[in-house]
Amino acid sequence: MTWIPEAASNLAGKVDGVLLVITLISIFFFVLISAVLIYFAVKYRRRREDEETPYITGNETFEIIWTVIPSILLILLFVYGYVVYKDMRTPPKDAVDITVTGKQWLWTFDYYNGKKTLNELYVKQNVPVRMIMRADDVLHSFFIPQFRVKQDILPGRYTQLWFIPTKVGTFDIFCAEYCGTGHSAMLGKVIVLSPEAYDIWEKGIGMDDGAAVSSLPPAELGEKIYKQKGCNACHSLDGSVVIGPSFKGLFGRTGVLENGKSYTADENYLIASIYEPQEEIVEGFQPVMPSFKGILSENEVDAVIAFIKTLK
Amino acid sequence: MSEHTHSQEKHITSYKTYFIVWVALMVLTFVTVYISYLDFGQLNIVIAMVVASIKAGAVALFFMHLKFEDSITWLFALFPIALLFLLIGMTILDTFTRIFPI
Amino acid sequence: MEQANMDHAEGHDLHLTPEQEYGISKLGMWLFLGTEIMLFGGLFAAYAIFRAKYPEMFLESHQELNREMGAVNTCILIFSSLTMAIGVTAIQRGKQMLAGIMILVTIICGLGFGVVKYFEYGAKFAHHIYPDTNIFFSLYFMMTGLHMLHVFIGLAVLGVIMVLTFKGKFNEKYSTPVEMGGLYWHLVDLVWIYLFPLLYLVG
Amino acid sequence: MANHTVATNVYVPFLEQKGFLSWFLTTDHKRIGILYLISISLFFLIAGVLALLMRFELMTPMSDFVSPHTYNVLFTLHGSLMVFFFIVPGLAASFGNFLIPLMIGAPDVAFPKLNLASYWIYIVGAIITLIALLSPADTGWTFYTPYSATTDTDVVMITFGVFVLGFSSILTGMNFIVTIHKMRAPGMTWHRLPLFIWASYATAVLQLLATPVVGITLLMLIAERSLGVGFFDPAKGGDPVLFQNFFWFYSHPAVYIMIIPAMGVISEIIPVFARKPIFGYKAIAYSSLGIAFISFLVWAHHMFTSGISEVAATIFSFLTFLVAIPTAIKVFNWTATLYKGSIELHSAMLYALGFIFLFTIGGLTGVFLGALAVDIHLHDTYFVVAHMHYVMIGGTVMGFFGALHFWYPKWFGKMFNESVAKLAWFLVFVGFNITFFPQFFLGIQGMPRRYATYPEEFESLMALSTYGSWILGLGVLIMTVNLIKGLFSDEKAPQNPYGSLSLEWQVPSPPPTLNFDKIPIVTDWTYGYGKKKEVDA
Repeated sequence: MTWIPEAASNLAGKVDGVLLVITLISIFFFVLISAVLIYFAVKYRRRREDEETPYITGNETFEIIWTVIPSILLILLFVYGYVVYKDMRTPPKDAVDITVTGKQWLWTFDYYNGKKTLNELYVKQNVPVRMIMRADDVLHSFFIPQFRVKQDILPGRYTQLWFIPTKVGTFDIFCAEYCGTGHSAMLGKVIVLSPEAYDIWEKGIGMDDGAAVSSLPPAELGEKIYKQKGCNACHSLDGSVVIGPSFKGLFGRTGVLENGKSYTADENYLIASIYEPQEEIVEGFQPVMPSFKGILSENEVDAVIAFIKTLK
Repeated sequence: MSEHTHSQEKHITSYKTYFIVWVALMVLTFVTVYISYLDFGQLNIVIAMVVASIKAGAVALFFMHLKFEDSITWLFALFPIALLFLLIGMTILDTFTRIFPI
Repeated sequence: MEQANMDHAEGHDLHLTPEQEYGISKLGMWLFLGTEIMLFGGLFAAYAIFRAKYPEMFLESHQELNREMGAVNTCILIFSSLTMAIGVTAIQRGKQMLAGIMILVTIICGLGFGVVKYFEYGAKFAHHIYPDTNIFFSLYFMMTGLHMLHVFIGLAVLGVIMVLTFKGKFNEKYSTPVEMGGLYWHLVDLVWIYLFPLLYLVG
Repeated sequence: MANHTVATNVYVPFLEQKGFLSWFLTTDHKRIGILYLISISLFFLIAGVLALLMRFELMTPMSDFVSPHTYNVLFTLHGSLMVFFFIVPGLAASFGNFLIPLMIGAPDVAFPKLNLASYWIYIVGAIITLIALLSPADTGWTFYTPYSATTDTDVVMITFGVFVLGFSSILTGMNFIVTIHKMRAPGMTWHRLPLFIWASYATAVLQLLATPVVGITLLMLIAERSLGVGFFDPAKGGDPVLFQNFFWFYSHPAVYIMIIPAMGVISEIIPVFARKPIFGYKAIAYSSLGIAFISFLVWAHHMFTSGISEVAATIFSFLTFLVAIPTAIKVFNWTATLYKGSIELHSAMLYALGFIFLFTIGGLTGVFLGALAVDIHLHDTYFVVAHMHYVMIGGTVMGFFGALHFWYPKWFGKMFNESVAKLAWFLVFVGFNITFFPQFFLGIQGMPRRYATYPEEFESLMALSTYGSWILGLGVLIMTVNLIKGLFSDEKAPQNPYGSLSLEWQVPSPPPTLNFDKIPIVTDWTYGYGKKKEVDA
């Protein structure tokens, strides 16, 4: 682990430049003060009770020096920080737009090409992206450490950020603004694809729908989806109640709904709960789950159900 | 107890001064209500605030005897108002210079 | 020992002269008024922002308010400030009866202000206007409500001061509580001087 | 420094009188100081235990000790109790109450009864907040809307508790300002005042003028939840960021309400144990006022990523850098005071030196967060957590512990075990650094704060931090036991064990009920240590 995460966007290097300069200046002053402090504490330690000390009340030259030099340094740091900030806040004209919606506790991405993904953001290497962001409920914050970008997203208003991903790979998206019980599970991935791979993805062959994945047994595919699409933020596998009912022993369970009716968790009920989650809420839970219509294909829903069936 | 105590000679304001201030306040109240029926566009709020500030100034200076207070009282009377302007000014600046107009 | 404890129980007697107590109380009062300005300040700041954001809503909503009632209340409050100021000068000149009566008139005016406000709020509720109707009325109810709370606190304070004045506790040598009560009451007036045009006149 | 008249009356220590009422209806500033000291220490210990529970949960990536919701409640309570019940009233109310009248040569504060009322308002606020624990809030101590307006937990009660508490803070601030203006002993001019008084004055101004803004903000939040108004609700035309503007307009100055008194304590301890006049008295004195003033101008640096405008962010970033200047001046001056001194490493002095060391780290990492570009990356990560704790624990709490050890003999007339105190200091210092220094790296790595669970790559540093918290906890425990044990020791403290020139050391330990038999007449400043040359005098 290096002291700073990998620099995977055009902005990262610039931010690291400022960070490095401030770090060096800070280390210099810290070492200076600590060294002087320790040196004085040792050299001038009290040896006898009746030691005589000089009456020094100040020294204007020194005081002016150590007021002016830090002031100049601080102003320079401000300017450096501002110049990079300006860059970070000014998207280029040719950036492609991706709309981000944050909701307790998942991310949805709507692409300029009409695609829609959940918790996984696909971007093309070396192509500038502008994220237009909005929240559905409370504050969230879109944060990719490797890109050095972060922006709070708010209900009722749009905010933006931009970056050029420079490295192919998969990086974490964190929610950095506290948003409630599932805050720490509101994780996403940004997947930077090479231009060729991106074209394949864009043509509609989602990576997960590709031959390699769809050849997985349904239950394994379901487990993969469970983690990727954020089901794990609310549904545990060990019987503990997080936000929604646990998946453990869910299949075939019977119980009472908020509206007083009873239910049996069979295939039909589970499909309906994924596509129309607000319709039938199990007693004691909040209607907070979003619809996965258009996000999960029928095959994928089948896979998730197959996965749930394995959890006795 | 302290070096400040010697100069506590109170200033007593006369009834006459109060009446004059009161008449002025009533006139200004009438003026501000009257003007509110006319339409000066954006100027309305400016006029209303100027009139209100004159009234508030009169109350503070004469009814509250601020005119006769020492500098430390003036400081603590004016500093909160400056802070209030700071709060209003900077929140407005923020609200109306955001990228996406609301 | 017992003697010393008695001294202490008497309230850690500071042995202040009336002049010293006056200077201390007055500075304290002004500091407290500064706090009050900042307390209302948050609402004034919210008002400024939302008015700039939604000028039409403010214009439309403020017409629901009763300008005449507001003006009447302004006059009542300004008059009460006058009587309070006269009361202060009266006690400074040692005229206890006049001072007491003036404080009484002030209290009556304050009650009158409350009665008018009661009818105003009643009329709003009758028109189904509540604090959650829109932001203008949220501000209206919160600002006037907080102001009203200050009026009530002022009335309670002045009530005590009036009783003590009639009892002859204050005179030209010692009138500090009357003056402090007066300062507080003028602040209530001061806030209203801004609330009235902001809410009733220019919306 | 003072022509202190020899006692003519019988000496009655202020602790002499016993009984319930003598404490609960006392208007003696020293006793009220003790009441505050006990109350804030209790809250410090409670909130500290909550912190240990959180760190325990964070030892592993999964939520295996408490559920995510419980974790959120824990950090909300830890933050609220520490901030509003310990550190804001903390030094200002406990040591401020005890020391201000003694240091300026007054029999008491200007409004003794109001002082008592302030304390009871504090207790009422605390009780309301404890009632709120029946359904503890999970909003974080910042109560950000819209989450705080929509969560099922009891936000109204806890914010109302804090609202009530605010009045205690306001009245205390007012009381101290008037006291410092009007109650100084003859000859105690502004430029002879101990620097703790300057610090208390600056703090009091902040308490007086910043607190009402958070009061009205919390009131607006309460109205939002109970009356359905929509100041902060976008669906009703409100603006959630406005809440943050209002909240930080108070809470940034509040940071200085917390730290400035500690700076004052350090300015008292260092000259005494170095036997040197404080270096650059006026610079330190006026930098307290300067910090207080600038602190009103920098609030939005907590909001660079919150969706405020870029113009506002730029202005606030610039102003933020300005606040570093008076802070740097203080650090340099404290260090320079040691030059050619006769330094005794008493436990109080160790805390003071620890303060300079840790606060320097806290201050310098503040520069990272003030710089716009870097803040974008570091905001809302563990870097902020570490920075804030370096300022709050490394600064304020070190100052608080230093003050406890320094004025302990004066306050209680007893001595604690100095060797144990040094051991406790060592554990606190080491434990603190092990706990929080790794968090800087966690933050730079991108670990967001307020996470109940976290990705596995952070596990080793998180575990290290947890081990450190145990050492820190042990250190605080030993210190507490040592100080409490000292109260029951037979060792009587001398009047002036360290040879201080400040007025409070010129009266017996513990001070008599009315402080001074006769109001002293001050003839020199507080820091006349060392051998004067003719020119300087």
